Amino acid sequence: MSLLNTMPEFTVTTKIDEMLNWTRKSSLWYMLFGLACCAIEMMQTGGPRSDLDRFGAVPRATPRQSDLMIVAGTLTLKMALRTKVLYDQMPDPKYVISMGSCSNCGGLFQLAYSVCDGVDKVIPVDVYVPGCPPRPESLTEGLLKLQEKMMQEKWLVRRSGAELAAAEA
Amino acid sequence: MSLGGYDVEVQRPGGLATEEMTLNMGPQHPSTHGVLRFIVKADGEVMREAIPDVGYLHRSIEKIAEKVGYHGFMPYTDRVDYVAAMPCNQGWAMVSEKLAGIEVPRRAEYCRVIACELNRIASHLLSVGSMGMDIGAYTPFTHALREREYINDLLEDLCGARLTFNYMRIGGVAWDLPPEWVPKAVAFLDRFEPLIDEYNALISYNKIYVERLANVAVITAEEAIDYNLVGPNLRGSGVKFDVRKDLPYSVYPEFEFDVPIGSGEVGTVGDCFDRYMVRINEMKESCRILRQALAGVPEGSVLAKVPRKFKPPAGDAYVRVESARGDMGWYCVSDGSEYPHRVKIRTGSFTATSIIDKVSRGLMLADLIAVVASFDLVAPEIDR
Amino acid sequence: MKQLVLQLTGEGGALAGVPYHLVAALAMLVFGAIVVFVFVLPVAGVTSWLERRVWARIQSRVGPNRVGPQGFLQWLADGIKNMLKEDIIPTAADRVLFSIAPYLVVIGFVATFAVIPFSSTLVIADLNIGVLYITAVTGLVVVGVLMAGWASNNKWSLLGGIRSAAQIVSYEIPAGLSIFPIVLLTGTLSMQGIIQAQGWAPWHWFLFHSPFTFAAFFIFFVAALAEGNRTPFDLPEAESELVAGFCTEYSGMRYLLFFLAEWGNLYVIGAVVTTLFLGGWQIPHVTDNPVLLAVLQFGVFFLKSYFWVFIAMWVRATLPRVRVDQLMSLCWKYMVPIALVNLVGTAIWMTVVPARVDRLVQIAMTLAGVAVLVRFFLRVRFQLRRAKLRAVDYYYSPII
Amino acid sequence: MGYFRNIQETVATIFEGMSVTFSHFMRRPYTVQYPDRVPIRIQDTLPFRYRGILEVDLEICTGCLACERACPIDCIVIEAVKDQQTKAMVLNRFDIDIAKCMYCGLCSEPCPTGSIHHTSEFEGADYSLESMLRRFVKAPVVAYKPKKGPETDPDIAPILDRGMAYLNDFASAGGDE
Amino acid sequence: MDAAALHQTLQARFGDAIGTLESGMEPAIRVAPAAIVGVCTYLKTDPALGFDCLSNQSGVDYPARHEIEVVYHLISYRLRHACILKVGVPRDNPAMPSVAGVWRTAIWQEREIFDLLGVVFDGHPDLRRILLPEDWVGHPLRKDFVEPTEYHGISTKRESML
Repeated sequence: MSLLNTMPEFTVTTKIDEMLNWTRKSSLWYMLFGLACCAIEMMQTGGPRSDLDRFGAVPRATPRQSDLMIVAGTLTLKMALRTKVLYDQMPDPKYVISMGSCSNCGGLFQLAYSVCDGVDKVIPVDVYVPGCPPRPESLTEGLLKLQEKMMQEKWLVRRSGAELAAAEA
Repeated sequence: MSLGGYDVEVQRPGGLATEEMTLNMGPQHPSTHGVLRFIVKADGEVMREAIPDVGYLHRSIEKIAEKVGYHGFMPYTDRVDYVAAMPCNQGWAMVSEKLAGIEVPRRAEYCRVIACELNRIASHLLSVGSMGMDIGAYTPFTHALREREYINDLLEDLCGARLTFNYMRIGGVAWDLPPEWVPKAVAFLDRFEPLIDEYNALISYNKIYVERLANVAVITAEEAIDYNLVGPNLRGSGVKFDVRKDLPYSVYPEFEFDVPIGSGEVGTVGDCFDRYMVRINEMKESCRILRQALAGVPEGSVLAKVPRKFKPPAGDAYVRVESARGDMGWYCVSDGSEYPHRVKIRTGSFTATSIIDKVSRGLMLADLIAVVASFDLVAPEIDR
Repeated sequence: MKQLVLQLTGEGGALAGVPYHLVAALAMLVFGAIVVFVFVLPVAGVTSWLERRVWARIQSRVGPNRVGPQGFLQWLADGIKNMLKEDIIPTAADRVLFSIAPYLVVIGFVATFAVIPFSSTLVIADLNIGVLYITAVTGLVVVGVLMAGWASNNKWSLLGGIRSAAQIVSYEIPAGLSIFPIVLLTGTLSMQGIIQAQGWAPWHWFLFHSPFTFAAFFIFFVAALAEGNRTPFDLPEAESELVAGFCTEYSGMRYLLFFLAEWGNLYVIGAVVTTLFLGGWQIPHVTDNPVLLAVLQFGVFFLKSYFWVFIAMWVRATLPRVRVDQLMSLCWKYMVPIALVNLVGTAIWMTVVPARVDRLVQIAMTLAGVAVLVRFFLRVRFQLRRAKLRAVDYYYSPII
Repeated sequence: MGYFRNIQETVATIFEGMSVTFSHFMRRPYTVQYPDRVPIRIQDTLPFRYRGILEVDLEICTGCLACERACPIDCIVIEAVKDQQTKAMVLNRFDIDIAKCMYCGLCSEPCPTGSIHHTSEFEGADYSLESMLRRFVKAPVVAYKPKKGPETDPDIAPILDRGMAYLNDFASAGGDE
Repeated sequence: MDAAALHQTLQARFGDAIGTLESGMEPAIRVAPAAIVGVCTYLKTDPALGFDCLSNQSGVDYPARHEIEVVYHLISYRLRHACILKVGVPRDNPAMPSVAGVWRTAIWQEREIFDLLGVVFDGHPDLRRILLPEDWVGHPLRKDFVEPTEYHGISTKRESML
């Protein structure tokens, strides 16, 4: 991407960017990464009532083929190390949705000795979904929020220094 | 050795060196039902042993109980077994009531039974559904999820949450049955009962499905008791024991229901199919209990007077409730203060996991999936 | 096409003077490329979208319906996205084998399109050994899958690859044995020849020719499903057992190729079944216009073969997966003996049964087929009644 | 004859299963097409008791800190001080961390006026955790003081009615403090 | 058979190894650590008692008494009766015999007690940590357990946003 990033900003490149972002957001394959209670709601989200498949999001079993990791549930310290590995195994561009209080910040298990308080201590998170567990519609909303974010991304156009700094932060 | 239920002689040619393959199944694997890991020693497709490695979801719920007090622990019990949270709620409420000697109003007991049985159906639906999915049929799973949504709607009307209910309180329940709720529940039962037959037609008696489950991982009654299997797993082995019937609590003695046990209808008593079928039949029994309970809800209050600063006298108590995964033991030691001294939750999944090592020997890799699914393991129940 | 090339290279043609074989080879390549990019890729893509919609309806869901009208562009989005993903080759993998395995699989399935007769004229090469050629090139898939499984250096992949090898090699036998009755009846291995031996009416199809061909059809279809790694035989990539089987370690473009081959293969299965048993492109005589005729024949052939694609989707949404040992015992204990009986039976039938009885049997078989269908729909009605649906629960339109 | 029975059973059960799945082509999909293709907002279809994101009606908050004490995980922080001159409670701070909240409803039970309550709102996904901190007190407000007899202030009466209706839905929770 | 009768039977057979009958909500029989395997074997094999299942085994830490108490809840599926045994082991050297040879369910239940409370069961076939990672320090269900601040570079404390 380094070569492509040097391209000046043209209408064409922004249009192509838009097209690429559209394909990415329309085909968000999420990894089956159910950890705890939220896993059930994640299943229900993929289930008949609020069918994530409508948006082109299908579950994949292997990290290699997924674009999105939905961290659904309490991340224990024992599991946190594995989570990092799994995240590293996903191909770029990759996204993370933190689903529910436990993976947001530890939630009610902040009192526990064996729980990693928040998945953002291990891997970067794009969208946080509140709820304990969030209902399927909440997760769908989180996915739509992520899609909004993905549409803002620029792959071909050179980013200005300020923009890069903003992206870093 | 046994190969997928058949006794076969494995011959090894002299010169060729073979070695065992160690497979890491989990902690992230599609069919381990949450985070559970098996270290599988396999000879090709045939397993030498499958050692469960648990603790990836150890959330120290027992330790937290010592920090948050009796009332505050109630939401945590939802998370012990999130698929069937109501019986956990009830277990904690009952052990606290036993310690403090609180009498629960009859209407509250009915509310508890109704909530628990609805939740039991929801839990068994997920269990039989994911069994189908693990065997490779995705459709029954989604149909089960669809029916679960109806139950979730009912429970949401009742207590405002879909999964982690926090419905019960020490001394009763937090909310009374809403108006117009009972007819809705009855309408659900009318709709749901024929769907069990449809479900059976779709998957349960499918020849491929039967072949996958029959005669796999047979557990005899003695083994099941020795390993302390409980609930449907124990009954699948032919032991007729149900806490609701044999050590009755709440208002269960007032209802008429059967305890389904494994009959070995397509294979041997105690195989995976029996454990699966016990759950299907239990859903029918739960419907029976629900119909009786919904028809006879008495009038009255739903919450006994319980002080907000709840301090039971020193002592210990052990109660058993029949959760969806069977006999769930709640052991609570009180030292007379506001906080419990020690809480121990003995869950069905924990002991069921311990037998996997034994039953999986000589099975095939695909059978391990069926065995795990047939035990209906829920990861936090193992790890707590 | 031969005529076209002859015209081009002949006297006064645009390419007069250029050697005939060179032009023929070039024409073949151009035509092949057109077929691949205009037909094969979209068909594979659309099949994946359609499968998701069919699945969804069976599962009381909606399926992809946001990306483009009714989600029709879903396959395009999936395809482009996968092309742009990071292409990971694990450090421990065998780089060369890992890289070429997906291409082998794709070659194996694209090559079959060379002999598929879309109409009486639309065929890249009407080989006189067409059927044999198909069984041969689909055998290439197993090499690719086995390579993918081995090269990934992942135990799940290895298991998946080995399962796939065992499965495809075994099921080649009943599939091959079920083709032979047709070959016996027609005396040719050419795809066009087999179609020309049938008629447009169902009782002229080999499906209803005799009880033996009827059984051979089912054996062939099931064996083809197994060769295409479809449920109930999707053991090589059994999601709940082997994570993703032989393609566990594949990502991005290379995974896309496997993806393509899987759904493309589905169409190939349908096309071969249609050719062998369902009269191919045969239509009643309606027109002499060669273009119109080709379009009509193509339409009939496409619909017939897509019907079997639909059946395969529907089967996938219904059945669970068999176990490895059951897979083998199904093949060797049930399908191979039955296929052999079919072969011998057809041979005896050809010599013993006179033509008049033959015609009667064909009509009786067709009627029996209709009876099975009627029985099926009665059963469907029973299922609907048992579920106690209200009027609002019925919905027939595929669009939602 | 197990051989032929196996074949027959396989065909029969697959036939049956296929008829069940085929019948689903005629059934209406169960999907609720959230967010845009629904007749009414999902939030409006949720039951009264639904425990969505917490909200505080500061107009009727008495500053009694009962919710803060009831919360098992301390996700509510209230700063209330007694104004020395007016003898009234003044709320300086009322923060709820909805990222940490476990939506158990234990805080709204002891509230005397139903000020802190769960709404049917569930949409709160965001790109950062900081945005999930709900600060209800923008500027210090005087806490509500329950009157003897019915509420007369027309601004507050409807809010209090709603609060009390919410509170009445709970079974009468335990007594002495 | 009720607890008092059982207590008498056991005392007649094992003498001093059987302690007092703790009256309370549920009467429990105190057993000396050294005798536990014998008592359990007897309880399981005697046809009149027939406690074929160890329903629950839990450890409780009593820092005030300098004791860790292991509680056995037994149940007989055949005769439908239950009893409770309690064994106290010293807190600074918590070691006692394992009953894994009597009921196999004890294999995992004792591993859990070892993991969370640090009671060492002699004669256990496979005494490893079960719930916590192998490299974990300390036994968390002891009252004096101090939560570690860091585990493999992941801090276990989180700044409250409030």
